Amino acid sequence: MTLIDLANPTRFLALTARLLPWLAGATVILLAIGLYQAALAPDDYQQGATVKIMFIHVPNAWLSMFVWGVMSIASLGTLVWRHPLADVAAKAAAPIGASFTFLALLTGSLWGRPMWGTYWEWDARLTSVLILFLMYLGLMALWRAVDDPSRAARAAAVLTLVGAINLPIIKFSVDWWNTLHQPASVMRMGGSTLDKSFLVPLLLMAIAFTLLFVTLHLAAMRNEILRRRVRSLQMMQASRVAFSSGAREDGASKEVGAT
Amino acid sequence: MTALAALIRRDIRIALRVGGGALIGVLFFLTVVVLMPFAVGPDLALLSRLGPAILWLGALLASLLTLDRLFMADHEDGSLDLITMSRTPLELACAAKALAHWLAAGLPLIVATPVLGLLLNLDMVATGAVALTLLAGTPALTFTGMIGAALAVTLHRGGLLMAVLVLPLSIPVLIFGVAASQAVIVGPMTFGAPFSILCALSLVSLVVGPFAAAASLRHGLD
Amino acid sequence: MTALAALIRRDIRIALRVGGGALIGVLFFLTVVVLMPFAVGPDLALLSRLGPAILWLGALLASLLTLDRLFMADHEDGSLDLITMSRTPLELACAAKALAHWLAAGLPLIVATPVLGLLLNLDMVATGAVALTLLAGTPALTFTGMIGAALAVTLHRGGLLMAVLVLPLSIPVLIFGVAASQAVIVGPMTFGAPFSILCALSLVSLVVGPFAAAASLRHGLD
Amino acid sequence: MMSLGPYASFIVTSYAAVALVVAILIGWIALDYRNQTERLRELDRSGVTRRSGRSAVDAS
Amino acid sequence: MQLSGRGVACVRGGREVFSGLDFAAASGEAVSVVGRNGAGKTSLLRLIAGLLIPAGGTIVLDGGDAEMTLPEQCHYLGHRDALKPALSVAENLAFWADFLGGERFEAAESLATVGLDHATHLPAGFLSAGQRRRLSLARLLTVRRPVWLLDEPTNALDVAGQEMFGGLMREHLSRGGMIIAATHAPLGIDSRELRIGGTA
Amino acid sequence: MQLSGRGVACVRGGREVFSGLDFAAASGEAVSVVGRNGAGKTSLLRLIAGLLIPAGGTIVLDGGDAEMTLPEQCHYLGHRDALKPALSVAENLAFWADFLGGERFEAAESLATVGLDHATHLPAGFLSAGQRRRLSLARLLTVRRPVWLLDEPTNALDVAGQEMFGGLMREHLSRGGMIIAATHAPLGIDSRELRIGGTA
Ligand code: HEM
Ligand SMILES: Nc1ncnc2c1ncn2[C@@H]1O[C@H](COP(=O)(O)OP(=O)(O)OP(=O)(O)O)[C@@H](O)[C@H]1O
Ligand SMILES: Nc1ncnc2c1ncn2[C@@H]1O[C@H](COP(=O)(O)OP(=O)(O)OP(=O)(O)O)[C@@H](O)[C@H]1O
Ligand SMILES: [Mg+2]
Ligand SMILES: [Mg+2]
Repeated sequence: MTLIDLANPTRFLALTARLLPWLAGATVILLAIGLYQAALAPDDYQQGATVKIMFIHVPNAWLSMFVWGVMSIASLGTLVWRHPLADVAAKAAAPIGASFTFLALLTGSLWGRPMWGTYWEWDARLTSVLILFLMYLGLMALWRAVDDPSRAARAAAVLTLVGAINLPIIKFSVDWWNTLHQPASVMRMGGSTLDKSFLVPLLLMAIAFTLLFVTLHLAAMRNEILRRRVRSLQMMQASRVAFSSGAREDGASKEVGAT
Repeated sequence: MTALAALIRRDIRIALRVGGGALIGVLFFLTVVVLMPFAVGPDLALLSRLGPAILWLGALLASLLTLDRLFMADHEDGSLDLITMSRTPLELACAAKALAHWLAAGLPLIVATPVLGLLLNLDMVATGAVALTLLAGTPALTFTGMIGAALAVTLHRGGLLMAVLVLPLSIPVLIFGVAASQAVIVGPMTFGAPFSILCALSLVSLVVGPFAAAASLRHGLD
Repeated sequence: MTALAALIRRDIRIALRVGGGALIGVLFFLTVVVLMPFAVGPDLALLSRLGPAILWLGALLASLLTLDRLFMADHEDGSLDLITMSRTPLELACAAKALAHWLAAGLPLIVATPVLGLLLNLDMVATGAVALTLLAGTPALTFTGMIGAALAVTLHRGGLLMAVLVLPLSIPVLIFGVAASQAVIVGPMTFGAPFSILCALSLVSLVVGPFAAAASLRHGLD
Repeated sequence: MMSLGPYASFIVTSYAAVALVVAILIGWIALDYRNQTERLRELDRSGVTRRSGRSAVDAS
Repeated sequence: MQLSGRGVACVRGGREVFSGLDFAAASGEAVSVVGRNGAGKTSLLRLIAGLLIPAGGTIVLDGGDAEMTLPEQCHYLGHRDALKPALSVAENLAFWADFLGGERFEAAESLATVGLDHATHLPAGFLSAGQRRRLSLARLLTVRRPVWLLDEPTNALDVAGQEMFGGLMREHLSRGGMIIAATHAPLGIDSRELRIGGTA
Repeated sequence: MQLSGRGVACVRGGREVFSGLDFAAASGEAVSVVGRNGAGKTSLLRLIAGLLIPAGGTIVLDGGDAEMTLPEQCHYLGHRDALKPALSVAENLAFWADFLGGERFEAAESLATVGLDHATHLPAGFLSAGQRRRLSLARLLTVRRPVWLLDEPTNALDVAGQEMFGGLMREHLSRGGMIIAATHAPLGIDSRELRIGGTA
């Protein structure tokens, strides 16, 4: 299975049709185990039971950045390699990434209220995540606003790559500026400082959410491919009507669509 | 070199003639500065606290108001076609256009800051600090805004969509610009830290802006 | 009537397609609201005090950013010639264009106010008051801004000059809009007095705006 | 039953919010799939075929 | 119906373009305005359309609809085509039909006449130069106006398009219409010549 | 020097305009691209100028300056004239001369050749349609480029202007230049015909 094989949308549809049920199953199972482990996890001596929010806050926060990373790679695919599925992947990922970012913001501020005494504070970490969210929304707006998909794809790709600069800022904002938010404790140089009883459920949940993303992303990509097929067929239908009225003597408007 | 100099000269000349000259730029900032007290309420202490923010918002506004036509005008009259075809690398041409825009729209603000500072009840040191942050930061506003201007041409879209795409990119510039000026006025932070970040942002945008804009224009050829 | 309805429909359709839909308007205000705390500093009490001012500034911004193309676009593609020649009085056509602009750029803000109010830490009553003042006042912004847009065509000028011409006209609207909202939030003034002045301003601008714009367009024929 | 302490409502709200948003995502994707395949089938019925000559609904 | 100008003078940008110009056109008649570049052909058409104000002289239409001014009875087809790239061909035409009002014809039929029926739903921004010109012509057909003011109307039209347009003009004249056209190329119909600014 | 295209295909707005197009032009040769409205003449010129990316096929210039790409050796004269209304005629021309660079000629002389010497200090916004076109032509004279891509170049030119332009083209060809022109009207010089999209 190579990237070249995947370039054919029809083959991609066939492959994912077989893959998706397994992925969905794995997601559900892992999610169940993760949730169970999370429920069993002890209370933190400092944070009490609110530490349970961590098990969803952190995976969502990671994914909000991960998805933008995926979109950035897809954008390179669009601009550099002109891979036919790249812009489909980028477009399909945006709403999912925006959802995760929204959830990271929401669970973060729900956690912040008991921990910091405020829902929202304009500090570097929170702000940079909010900018990420706004950029997701901007990208989605861009996709919606432009009806020519290839044109929108290239513009969105440039914007995605520019926005990728935000990722290291989010990641390191806690190190560069002293903020309310806690510094990295899982993914840091020199190993995790988190206790095992928290680490295991957290990692399980993180894997489960990643699988969830992969599943949703593949499904959304399928939809996008079908949507483009519909679009090009509709344009073909429109020009066929024109031929029957005898306006054109030759096939001047053959369709060149995504599929 | 002559090509870029010619481009810069032309763009400044058009900006001054069509925009009504550098005076209009200053007048615009004056209006913004006069406007704010009305929006915020006539509280002098609050005003001088908000002073840097107001000046920075003026700068942001001026660049937003004029940037979206940066490439659009050249696209509509066909100049962009010739610029794309020419020997001058598109990245350099984009940078030159942005530079011209900054000279025509950003520089007048900085020159006018001392006068406006008076109106906003800022003392000498604070005014100097604001002017310095503006000098370091407004290029970043122009050079990130340029990306939006290039996307506007590529997408055949303009207006608020552009602003929505560009504003998130300019938020960091605004934060650190205001933070550095505030540091001088109220403390307790040092001026150096946010100011050096501001300079870093400007430098990054000087590189990223032209490349992103040129990429977007090239891929949007039509 | 069909002529005016057609004009309004067309302008809204173009605004939504080119600007990217009403959602973009809301997103724009969201960005502006997010932007302000950066400029002003992260002080929640101050923020909620500035809340109405921020929302009003957002409205002003949105209208400034889109207004300068109101007649310019029609002028450049020749539509304005045909509109001038037509049976529809130019005053009515101007009013219709302004109305369409308000529907596409002003209304989304008002609809989004409740959400934005949350971010700015405004309570229900305050949010309601701001939304009400925006509903009463934003037409005045559009209809006075229209005069600037018409002058921009007449003078073959755009950009900042337009803003300089329009901003002074919108200052009174801004003052009374913010004053009325503040009255609800902090007192001690009554809401009624500034609000009724705001309404009066809107009514006056509804009449003066189209006449001034049409006169300016007629005298600028070329 | 585990005890969630004084901040139970925050914890429950965040879990519920995550569940809700994920459910909305899944629902939207499923609905979108239904819509697209339905439109493809309609196009197929009206006799539009892809250039490869295959049926429009031939999704796999 | 008779359109006539007496001693018309035109000043643009502070410079006199022409002065003391007399002209007349009757129902069913076409006048082709000729002259070298910069002679003032476009300016004359814009004067008639009310888009410029004469520096002297008068232009009147006798026998037209007394309720309407001269510009309201004119179609003006200039270099700029009054099309919005974001709207589809059909939407563009429908807008002008609704906005200009008055007696009108099936938009779809006019599009077919000018050979654009296959492009009805394309955005106008997708059209080629000649297709845009054809869409402008469709406007003249959809809304009936007695006076057509045409500025280099055959520009960008292909040979078939020019023939089609000749037919349209002849039909308009035969219905009692009037055409004032500025051109450098032959118009393709019988017309009286009005020369501005001496021989080229 | 030889410009040649092999199997060139063009897609615009997701629709194929033409495909499998072969063409060639040699030094001193003019090719007139003809075809009905919307056939793809403008698109072909923009493909050669590098302003569109071909959906297939290749376009190469053999024997030109090896250091430069094809677009860098072309002049493109399109419908839009790349003039800034706020700048004077002389400023507009001087800008393009400086920006395009390379071997160049006296700007004042080119303005005289195209008959605009009396308007040197007027803003370009004051020019009539034909005068703007003449100013664009002056750009081709001031900066030397071997390949001229002309899109309906005689549009808006008066009779004298068309003759003048014919002379300029002949001179360009005699110096070993090359002309690809899309036209509906006869070009006024000997040229090979390249038909796109069947007979009109
Ligand atoms: C709206 C508010 C918040 C936002 C936007 C936010 C955002 C983020 C992000 C983006 C990460 C991933 C960072 C990385 O991988 O390095 C993260 C991790 C984390 N957050 Fe938050 N957060 C918020 C509030 C909170 C609160 C209130 C707490 C707890 C007091 C918290 C605790 C954590 C923890 C423990 C991690 C894991 C850090 C690690 O181990 O690397 N967050 N958050
Ligand atoms: N910007 C665009 N986007 C999408 N499609 C376009 C665009 N411009 C032109 N087209 C389409 O491409 C085809 C060819 O257009 P082109 O402008 O090359 O034609 P042309 O031969 O120059 O016609 P004309 O004689 O009218 O100038 C047309 O069918 C047109 O609809
Ligand atoms: N907007 C303007 N402002 C000032 N002067 C103008 C303007 N437009 C045209 N002129 C001047 O008026 C004169 C007549 O211009 P006009 O456009 O009427 O010429 P024309 O006969 O249509 O020429 P062409 O054959 O080139 O179209 C020209 O000398 C021109 O310089
Ligand atoms: Mg003319
Ligand atoms: Mg063409």
